[in-house]
Amino acid sequence: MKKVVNNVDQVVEEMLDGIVTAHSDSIKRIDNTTVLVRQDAPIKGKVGLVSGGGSGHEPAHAGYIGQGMLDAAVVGEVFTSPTPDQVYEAIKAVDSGEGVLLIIKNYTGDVMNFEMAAELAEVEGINVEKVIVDDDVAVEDSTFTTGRRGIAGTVFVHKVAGAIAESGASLTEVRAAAEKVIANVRSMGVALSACTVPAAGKSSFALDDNEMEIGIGIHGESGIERVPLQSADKIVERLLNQITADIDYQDSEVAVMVNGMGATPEMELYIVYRHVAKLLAEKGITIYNKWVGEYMTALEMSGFSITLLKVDDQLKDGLNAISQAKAFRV
Amino acid sequence: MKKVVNNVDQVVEEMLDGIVTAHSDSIKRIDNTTVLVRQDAPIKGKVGLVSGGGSGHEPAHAGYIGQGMLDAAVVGEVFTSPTPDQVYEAIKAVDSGEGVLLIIKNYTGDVMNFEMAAELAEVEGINVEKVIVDDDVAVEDSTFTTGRRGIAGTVFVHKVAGAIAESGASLTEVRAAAEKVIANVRSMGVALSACTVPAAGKSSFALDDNEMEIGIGIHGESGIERVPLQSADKIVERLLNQITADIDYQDSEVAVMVNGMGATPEMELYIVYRHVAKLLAEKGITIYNKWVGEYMTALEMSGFSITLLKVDDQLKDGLNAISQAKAFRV
Amino acid sequence: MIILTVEQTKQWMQEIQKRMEANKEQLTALDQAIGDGDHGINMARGFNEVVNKIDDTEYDSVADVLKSAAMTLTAKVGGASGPLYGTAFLKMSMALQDKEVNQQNFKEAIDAALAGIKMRGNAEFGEKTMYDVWYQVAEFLASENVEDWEEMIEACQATIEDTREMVATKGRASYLKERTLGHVDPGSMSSFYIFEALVAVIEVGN
Amino acid sequence: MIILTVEQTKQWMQEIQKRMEANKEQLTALDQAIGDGDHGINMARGFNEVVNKIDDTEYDSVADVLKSAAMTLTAKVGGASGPLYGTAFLKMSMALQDKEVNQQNFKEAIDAALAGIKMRGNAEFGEKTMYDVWYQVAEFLASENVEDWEEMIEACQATIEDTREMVATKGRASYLKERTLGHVDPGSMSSFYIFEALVAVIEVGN
Ligand SMILES: Nc1ncnc2c1ncn2[C@@H]1O[C@H](COP(=O)(O)OP(=O)(O)O)[C@@H](O)[C@H]1O
Ligand SMILES: Nc1ncnc2c1ncn2[C@@H]1O[C@H](COP(=O)(O)OP(=O)(O)O)[C@@H](O)[C@H]1O
Ligand SMILES: [Mg+2]
Ligand SMILES: [Mg+2]
Ligand SMILES: [Mg+2]
Ligand SMILES: [Mg+2]
Repeated sequence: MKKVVNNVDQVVEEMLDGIVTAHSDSIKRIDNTTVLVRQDAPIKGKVGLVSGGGSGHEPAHAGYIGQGMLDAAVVGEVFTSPTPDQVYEAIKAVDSGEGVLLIIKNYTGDVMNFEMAAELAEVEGINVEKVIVDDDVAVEDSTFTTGRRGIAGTVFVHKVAGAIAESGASLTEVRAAAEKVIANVRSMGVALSACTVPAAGKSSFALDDNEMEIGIGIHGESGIERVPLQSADKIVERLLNQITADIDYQDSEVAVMVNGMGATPEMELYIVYRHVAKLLAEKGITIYNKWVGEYMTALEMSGFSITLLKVDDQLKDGLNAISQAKAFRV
Repeated sequence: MKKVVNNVDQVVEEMLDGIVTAHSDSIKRIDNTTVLVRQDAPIKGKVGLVSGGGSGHEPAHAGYIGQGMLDAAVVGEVFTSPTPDQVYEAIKAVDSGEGVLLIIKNYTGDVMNFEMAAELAEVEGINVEKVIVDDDVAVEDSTFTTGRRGIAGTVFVHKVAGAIAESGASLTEVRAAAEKVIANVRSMGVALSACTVPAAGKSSFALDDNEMEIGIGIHGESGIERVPLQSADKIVERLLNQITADIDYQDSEVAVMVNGMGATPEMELYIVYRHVAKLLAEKGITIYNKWVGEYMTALEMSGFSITLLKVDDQLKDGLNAISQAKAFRV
Repeated sequence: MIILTVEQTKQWMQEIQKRMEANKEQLTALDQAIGDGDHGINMARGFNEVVNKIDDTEYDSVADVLKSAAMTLTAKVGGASGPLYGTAFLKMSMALQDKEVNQQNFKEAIDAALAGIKMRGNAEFGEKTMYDVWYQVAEFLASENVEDWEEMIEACQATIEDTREMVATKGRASYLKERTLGHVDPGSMSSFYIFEALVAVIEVGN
Repeated sequence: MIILTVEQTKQWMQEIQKRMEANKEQLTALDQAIGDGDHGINMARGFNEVVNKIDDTEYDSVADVLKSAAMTLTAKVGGASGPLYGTAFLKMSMALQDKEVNQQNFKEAIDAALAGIKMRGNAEFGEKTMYDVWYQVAEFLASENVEDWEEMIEACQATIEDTREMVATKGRASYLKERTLGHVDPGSMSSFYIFEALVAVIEVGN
């Protein structure tokens, strides 16, 4: 394991310190917590938006704090959901009386910890609602299992819910907008190499030079299938077919995200985007807007994910609204 | 070598295709060239700014095209300077009659190819000036050698020269501003692992688990020294000491850039920034503004560089001016 | 007969901590195989914090020690295992409120913990989670062999081995489906250490 | 005596192309050791383009073939070697304008190329660049052994070996300073192939 770190047990603490030192104009840290909030939180008359999860996904989630997106990001240990008390601190810090929406990715740990926090907040009389993002079509959707994971599509939920909240909408309206994004967003990813949790010291799995993992999450885990490495175009085809098989995108407009997992050069992300655009055109799907870059990573994993969000006028407005979040300037 | 590519000889072509497909609203490609220019170029009354170099440094250089920064980026093969005819096409495409400034990084190849292009343009009566960025303090500055390399500090040259050009200044003024940045910017980098030129198929060098290369450039080359891997804080100290030994930053204000080389997680860049901020405070140097992220990469190299730009009022204004470049929104 | 005193409960936590620290890499490796590779780190961090907390504190009852452990685990572990173990120890604490810890009360406490894990995690027996081990312990305490706690350990050990043959359907491992076959569930393993530690301190048989 | 016809000049380019393609990996490996690992790729790309270009074209003179090669190299290679080789062949072409290629004229053409490389790259003999090999060739052509071109090849080979013992002070390799010791200069190696190819087609001695 080669990392630019001091002490593997202090990486999150030192990262938070670095973020707050760098961005003290826009972000503050709640004392004795791992919660980062907008410098001007709580914002009067606005529903508060809280997201978060384990760290290692940077720029998620702190990079999405800012006008037009999140009010708070709760930061856990590397790939480990934050604890209920931390989430609770975030809720308290961003509630202006209009209530708080929790944006949760569908992982057992995230769901349980955020729900426990919501229970604590309700006891204090804070109006809390939650949405659970589960955009990963690699995983089967079933009521008997944990269900789909939440991955890069979450960023679109932050964006649209953030825009609606900024417009002064009610908690119910913000939640409904977030749910609409969730209903219309699908993603799938691939890894060419694994990553190493600093405190673990070695990577989760090893891939041969001619192998890749299809259907990976964002925690450095293996995917659903290990297959021979293919050309960029073939991989894109595989992912896109599985995504478009899931909901009907026919004749619709989509926002596209090609998201690097951490170590994939931007050059390759554009080679991917090129073929995404070509295949979507063939399928009669129109690209309304696109993002190519690193938005939801797994440390230094190499690989990428593709996300498609089917947009209507409300979602378009949400995507187009101003955002001051440093990882998602619009 | 594991890469998301189709054909190693087509990576630049396909990347350009992807970039233009994604950003056709703001960027266009000159037919049959590897030149990307602002959609609205040439801009009447404005000095044209051309930069470029080999590819593999993404988001450099195409990511810096946009209002307030570059008018054109000339893209070479991976780590190979573009040819004179391509640079010449860029010059012609952005000249509105006010002349064109070439921003060149100090590499033998870049300098020769851009100079040959300037000669061609002069024959056509286009007013061309050039500046040569050489911010890398790892390399000895000597008139008998090639001199220092140009690395991440180049981005600040793009930004300030871009702002001055946007303000309607003359070619002489824009050039002078660029020279001022160059006189005041210093950088140094480190690598924890090498990268692989797609067509070469294997990486340039191999580092053991406990080794790093100090003083690397941005082309995947070895650095000036191979030393045992150290803690983040120690590495920062080493780089910063060499930078601050080079020009007198005492009691001055600086813009800081912590630049990832491609595969280093943002988490680690913030751990680096944390210590940079601490050491600068100890040295009595004030941070005026900062950028933490990937700005000038070497494919999937892991490592980072630190850049300090000593700012005065003119440079501050230049940094603060609006930029619509997608990799450097201000 | 009292089988667990305040002092023994503190020792239980210390014994757990020792095991989590000693087996941190093993637990992490198990989680790397079918999860995200943090389970050993999470458990070691959590029980180190528990021990720090209870070392410095005076307690009047076993329930209070367990409550302290529960709060600490909930606040320091995170992930899936944090809320699950936090809930388990909290439910035990609640069941033992104002009671001495005899065999019967302890059985009821474990039943409560088991119900708590189920309530939080929604898992059934045989889904390749820590629930399997807690279920096994509850079964044992309801059986006739309840004097021979070594047998409980053996039953837990067998359950751990059983998880190897299961396809995970809950938690992060469930994404891997058939690829979880052949791997022991990390949470079951850490639960095993919890009960191995218990047997090391509890007053049994006599 | 004419030592190089239009046809032979075309063959020269083809022979260079074969060598660059065959030694692409070697040149790239040399450049990986002390540069950025693209020299073989650059040379193969460049001379493939040269051959494509001249195969399809009718030429009246050697100067025209060389000019075509020069333009193509300048436009297709890039990096440091593109302008340098482009300039070298362009200067040769200019020196041979309206002339037949006899020994004397060829010597003057190489002198012009050498001066061109120096003008562009600013290198002196002994700085561990391609200049060293061209310098050696110019020296040979000025010597008395000029009938025995095998000797020129040997001299070039010796020069390549000499670059191994040099510290680079020009080009990208110069950043590595002492670390360039023990490595052959990639540009010297590709220049060697250019002259090896020449000797394979040129009319010598008689
Ligand atoms: N729904 C659930 N019910 C019971 N136990 C679960 C459930 N989900 C996960 N677990 C247990 O949690 C363990 C993983 O814990 P840990 O690695 O700390 O959390 P995470 O999966 O969030 O990284 C699994 O091995 C499993 O035993
Ligand atoms: N200033 C110079 N003068 C003469 N030859 C040079 C000079 N700089 C570099 N070279 C030659 O160019 C070769 C490198 O070419 P190449 O790898 O294609 O370009 P780059 O260094 O731009 O990647 C070196 O091995 C050296 O022989
Ligand atoms: Mg986890
Ligand atoms: Mg090069
Ligand atoms: Mg885990
Ligand atoms: Mg090279």
